[in-house]
Amino acid sequence: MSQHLPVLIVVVPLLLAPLAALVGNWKAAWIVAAAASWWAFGVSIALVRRVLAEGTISYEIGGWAAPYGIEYRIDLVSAFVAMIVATIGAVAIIYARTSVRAEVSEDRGALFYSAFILCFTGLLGISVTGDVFNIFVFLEVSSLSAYALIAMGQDRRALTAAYQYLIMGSVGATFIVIGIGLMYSMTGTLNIADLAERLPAVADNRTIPVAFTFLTVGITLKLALFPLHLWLPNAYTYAPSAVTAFIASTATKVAVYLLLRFFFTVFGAEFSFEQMQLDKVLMPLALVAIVTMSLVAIYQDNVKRLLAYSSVAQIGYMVLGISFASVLGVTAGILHLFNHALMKGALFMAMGCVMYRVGSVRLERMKGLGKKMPWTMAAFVGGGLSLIGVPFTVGFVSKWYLVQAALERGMWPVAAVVMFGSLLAVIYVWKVVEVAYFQEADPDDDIREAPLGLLIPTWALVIASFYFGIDATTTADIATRAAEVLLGVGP
Amino acid sequence: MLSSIPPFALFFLGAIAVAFTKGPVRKVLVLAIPLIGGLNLWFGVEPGVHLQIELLGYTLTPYRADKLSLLFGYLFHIAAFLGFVYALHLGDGTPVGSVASDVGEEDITGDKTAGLQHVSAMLYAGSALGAVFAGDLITLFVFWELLAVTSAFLIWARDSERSYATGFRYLIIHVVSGVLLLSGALMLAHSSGSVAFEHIDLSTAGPGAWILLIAFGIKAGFPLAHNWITDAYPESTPTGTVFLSAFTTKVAVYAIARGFAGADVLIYIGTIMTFFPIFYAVLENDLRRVLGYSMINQIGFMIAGIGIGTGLAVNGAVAHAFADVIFKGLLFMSMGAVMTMTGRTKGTDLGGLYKTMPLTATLCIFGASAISAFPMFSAFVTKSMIMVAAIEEHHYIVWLFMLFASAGVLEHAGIKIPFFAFFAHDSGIRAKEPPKNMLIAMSIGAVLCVLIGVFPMAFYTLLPMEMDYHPYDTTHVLVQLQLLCFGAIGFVTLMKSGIYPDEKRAVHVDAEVLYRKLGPWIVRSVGGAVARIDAYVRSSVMEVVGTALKGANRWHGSMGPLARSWPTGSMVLWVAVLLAAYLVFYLF
Amino acid sequence: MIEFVDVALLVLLAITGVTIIRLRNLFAAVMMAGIYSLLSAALFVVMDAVDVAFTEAAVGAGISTVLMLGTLALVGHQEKKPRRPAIVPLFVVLVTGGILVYGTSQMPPFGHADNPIHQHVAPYYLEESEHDIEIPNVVTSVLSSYRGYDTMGETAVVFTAMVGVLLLLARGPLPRRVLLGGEWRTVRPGTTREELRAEAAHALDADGSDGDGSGGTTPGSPGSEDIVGEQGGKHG
Amino acid sequence: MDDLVVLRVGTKILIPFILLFALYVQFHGDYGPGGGFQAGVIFAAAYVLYALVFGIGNALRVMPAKVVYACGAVGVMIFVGTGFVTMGLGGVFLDYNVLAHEPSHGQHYGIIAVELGVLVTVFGVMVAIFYAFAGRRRLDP
Repeated sequence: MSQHLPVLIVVVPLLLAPLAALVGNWKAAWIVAAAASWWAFGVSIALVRRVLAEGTISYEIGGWAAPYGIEYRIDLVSAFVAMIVATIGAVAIIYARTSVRAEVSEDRGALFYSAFILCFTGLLGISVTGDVFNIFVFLEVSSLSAYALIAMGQDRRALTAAYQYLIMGSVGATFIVIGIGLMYSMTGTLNIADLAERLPAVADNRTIPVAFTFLTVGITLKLALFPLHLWLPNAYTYAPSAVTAFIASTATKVAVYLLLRFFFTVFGAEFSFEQMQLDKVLMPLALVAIVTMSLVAIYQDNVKRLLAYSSVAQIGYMVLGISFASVLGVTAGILHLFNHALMKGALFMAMGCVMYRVGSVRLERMKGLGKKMPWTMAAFVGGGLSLIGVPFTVGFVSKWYLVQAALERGMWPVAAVVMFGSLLAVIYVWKVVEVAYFQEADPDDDIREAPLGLLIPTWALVIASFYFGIDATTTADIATRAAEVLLGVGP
Repeated sequence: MLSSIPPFALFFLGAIAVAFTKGPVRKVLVLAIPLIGGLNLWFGVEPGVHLQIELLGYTLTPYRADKLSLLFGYLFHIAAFLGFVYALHLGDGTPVGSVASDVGEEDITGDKTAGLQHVSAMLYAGSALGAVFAGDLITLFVFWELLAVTSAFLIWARDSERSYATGFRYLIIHVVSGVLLLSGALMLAHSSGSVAFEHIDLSTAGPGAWILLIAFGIKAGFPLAHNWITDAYPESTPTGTVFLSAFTTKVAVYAIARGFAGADVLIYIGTIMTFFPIFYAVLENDLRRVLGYSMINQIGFMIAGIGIGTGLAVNGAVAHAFADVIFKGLLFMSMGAVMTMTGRTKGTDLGGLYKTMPLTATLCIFGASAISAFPMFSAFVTKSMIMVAAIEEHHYIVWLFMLFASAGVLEHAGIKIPFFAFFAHDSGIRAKEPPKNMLIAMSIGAVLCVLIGVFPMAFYTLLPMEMDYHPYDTTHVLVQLQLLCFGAIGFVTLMKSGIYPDEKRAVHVDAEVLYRKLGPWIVRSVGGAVARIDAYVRSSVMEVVGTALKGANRWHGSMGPLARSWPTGSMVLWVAVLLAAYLVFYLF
Repeated sequence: MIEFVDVALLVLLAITGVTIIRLRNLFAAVMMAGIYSLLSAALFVVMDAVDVAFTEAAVGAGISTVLMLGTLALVGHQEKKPRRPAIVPLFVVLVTGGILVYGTSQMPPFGHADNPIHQHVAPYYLEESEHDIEIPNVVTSVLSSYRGYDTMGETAVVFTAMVGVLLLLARGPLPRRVLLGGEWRTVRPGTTREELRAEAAHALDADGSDGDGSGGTTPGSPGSEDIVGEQGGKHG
Repeated sequence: MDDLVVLRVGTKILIPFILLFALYVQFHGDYGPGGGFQAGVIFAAAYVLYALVFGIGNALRVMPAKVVYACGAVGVMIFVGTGFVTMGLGGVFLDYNVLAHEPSHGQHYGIIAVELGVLVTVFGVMVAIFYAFAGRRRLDP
């Protein structure tokens, strides 16, 4: 059994997804979905432990040796990303039980949970596979289900948002598959390890830079790097709360993983950053994203939208770390993957609590919520502190590594931009805190604290974001080793 | 026995306990916590590193004690104790005999927000202790920000629109200071590989050290960064201001003393700080704001002392910080008592209170004497160290400026404060003495002022540096007395000769008359220039900020191009454009 | 001769493509799309990719035409005229396309036996599948066995498509609670859709300021006849 | 549509042949072009043709919506389930060799099983999507 773990993390949920659709009743479907999520969560932890102990795991599906068959190849990066997805999924599914019931009509519950598992499975499949075409297949599974999930939002603008995401996501996926196709035409293989071996021989053919371009655009579109983030704010704003919390903490993270996988493992850091000078593209965009998107966030009066723009800025931090192409920088990027998943998950879940009771997450409707929903708003403040990067939160840990990476390269101004971004985060978090705590509530409202079914998962993430901020050794160690694996300098 | 528990922990735990108690239990708690902590610190804590943790590959030292931090530790326990004694009556309703309600402002005494004030003051004192016992810059940063947040609540405790706005301004300035501190710390950590908070050499440590100094400077009220002191202190509750005056700036003085002793630039910054606030102080009508300016002036002495950097000077600086917390606290307490009982703090609204508040008036005069450095009072034995050190190091011009500033202190703090509040023209206010706990707190403060002044040698043993200094030599006493006498005679003469029109609302005129005698050019040229530069800097900074905000709004506001939702077609077109751009970049 | 067929088919494909773009009648465009699929299927046959051709014919020309017609039945069949000719997009497409032509000009020549794709994995499939799997159609061996896992993923994609479409289009009873103008309302049993719709219209008027700059709803979008944010109703 | 006798009769004659062809495509996939996907589409096409000509009401009577949805789900489960069976028999996921004593027989069985899964899913999904569109507004004659 244990030698099958690499594939079981994906195929068990994949078997359960149609089951959830079959059972028809939303309660049963939820149980199936919860089983799938928690199963994957457990397996992902086991995988991380095994990779830490034994190194990269390979699993040849169908018994065909790579590169002839499809290989699951789990190194520390894959395992870590899979763990992030599985953790958030396991928490989000608990949250969904209460939240989705209020926001999505019951007759759709079964299909909704089926789509939820599919999205979850797709993301896991991307992170563990060792085959580029297989990446594309699972990208399709996760994207298609994500579009449908987003369209389930209460606001009818969710449909437009999902449609735009569909168009942009399909363009991105198509670009990725074109890039894969071009690489295949030059090497005749789809296996990542095999590709990495065979690409250098043909690197001076013009086709490879074209493949590189398509992959850059496709992946940065998927991960919503400025200026290709345009689909993201509406999608996050209008999706159901549980979906926003899940997708915001996982989908873009997996796209960042693709960035790492393609540009570090497939093409190799040397080719990507020295020959193609990818850093010259990524770094300015990341910096612009950090500053402008934080500024835009300040001006938003819908808090989910505010957080969505903040996400684009935070993606800037991740990409910035990666663009240094150094162990410290990539460590910062990978750490922020995890850390941002925790804090943004918590923040969006807190907003889901507000949505549940108030029916809106617009600022003017949140007056005095600090008194009426103390636990919810305290969770928001906790997540907000992390977003700002206050010490003893996870946000601080990632910023710390990021600044160190910038200083290591002697880039003072870049470090300054990172700090400036924190200041902007103070402002947009404060905006919400001010309304919730310092403005008088409408006395007629009889708003109560959110139910425990929402509060417990929210607080689980908040507490995690503090725990891993205080005891960062585990995560920082994994991230450092993952970065070393990617850069090929590790043991 | 408790030596491994950091001093701040007791206060933080105490704050939780205070938050969940009421009435007498809470009163006992708020008094017991600083007492227990102080005794523990005095008897139980040896210098040395008591706690270390590893974080992100750096060694953090959240609890490290040496003579410098212990001195500030004692000081903050005393200040917290005095503050809590002073604020003990909060929550009991308006004190008997108060006429505060006459002025029409709701609850000027801050009585309603008693719980909030006690909890945040407890956290605030704990943060200050955490900061002075922090052995590394990251821990320092944490407490630095906690200081900002907890103290902001003391300002908001006034619970008025104005105090809300002020508190927010205050918070922003201090958060900026914190971010600068962290940036500087990161840079230093990067270049030296350690985050330990030790002496930093400004000339060799690179830009990180300068950023750190600016961060400290903002909290210490360096020129151009001083506005928050005079902006925020008069807006807090009577009791809140007492706490505010004790901790924030003194933590900054501590940090500068530890990090930058001997940096020449500090001498000049300190000297400027000693004399420029005087011009504002004499023009100001709100007596608590006068004390705010006076505080900047006193910090100036400390900063200059740190800048001089000899053992004597640094001792003088920290000793003066110690003394300043007590006598400035005493003055703020007396003004707070006046405010609690009358609801007013403007010089022109007050006067003649000595008839009904004789004890408060006497205690205020004790504080005034201390700040003016009368022999046998605390500032005499502390400030003189700095002055002597300046002479010893041949900073004659600096010494002259300080002398001038000392005369200014006498005028605006030593005489103006008690005179306008308790004497001058009779305002007709007949407020009773404040509650007993306030009087007790003030009395303890007054006694401490005198004790330090009378037994300086015992006090000197607490100081961190080795030195051989005796304050009571003939020259020093004589010089000081002459200075004081001439200052006082000038003031009295003006009063008696009727040049001083005490029935007018203009403190402003009084000051001008006074300075016309002392040296008209000082007010007109120097004072005018300082005011003009200040105004210019402020207006141009505001203009830059305004333009930046407008620009930001144009691009990032809800209808700006960066925030608008785009039609799907434009998005796709945009992707094609980027594809072409990347292709060109990669291919050519 | 083969080259002549290639060129003729490609020219026909191009003509059909341009026609589809220029047509404003969507029914006609759908029909042309069907023709486009048939032509490409023919092209695949010429390229000896019979399996692909088969799929293209069945899916592109068959089922997707029916589905597009089904959509048109819901949303009308006349495309709006664009306000001005799309010069900028045309320019962008031409420039990007030009660079791409240049960029891919070094691609391995089509159908050449020395190409990397014929050198590495493919020969293994051709030589070994007969022994490994013992079925003559190598395409099937690759799809179902060597890369069977990808096919499983594709099956999941197809299933996902169904889940997505059903989530969006299927109709069910009214939800327990609906969001009307930013307020949660509990739906009383027996409330009809029409009553709710009237209430929603009223609430929307009151809450007209709820614009985040997203451009509002697209007219004719599938949800436009429903209660705010909730598609539902009696089963059709 | 009662007057479209030619259409109805023609359809009635055509449908069995289409279904037969679909089966041929399914089982001939090992030897010539074709397989589960194409067969599923052809099956669905036959069914959709029936629905278009004889009305969706009749079609629903032949195969209710629920059954169609279930087909979409069951097909995936057949495919994934095959993988689980191979694991249960001691192989890796989707290792058909272990399905029979002779590896090549095992490959045959495995391929037939997964192609069946594909067929069922594709048929179910195509018809389900058609139902969903058609159900929005009546397409009945």
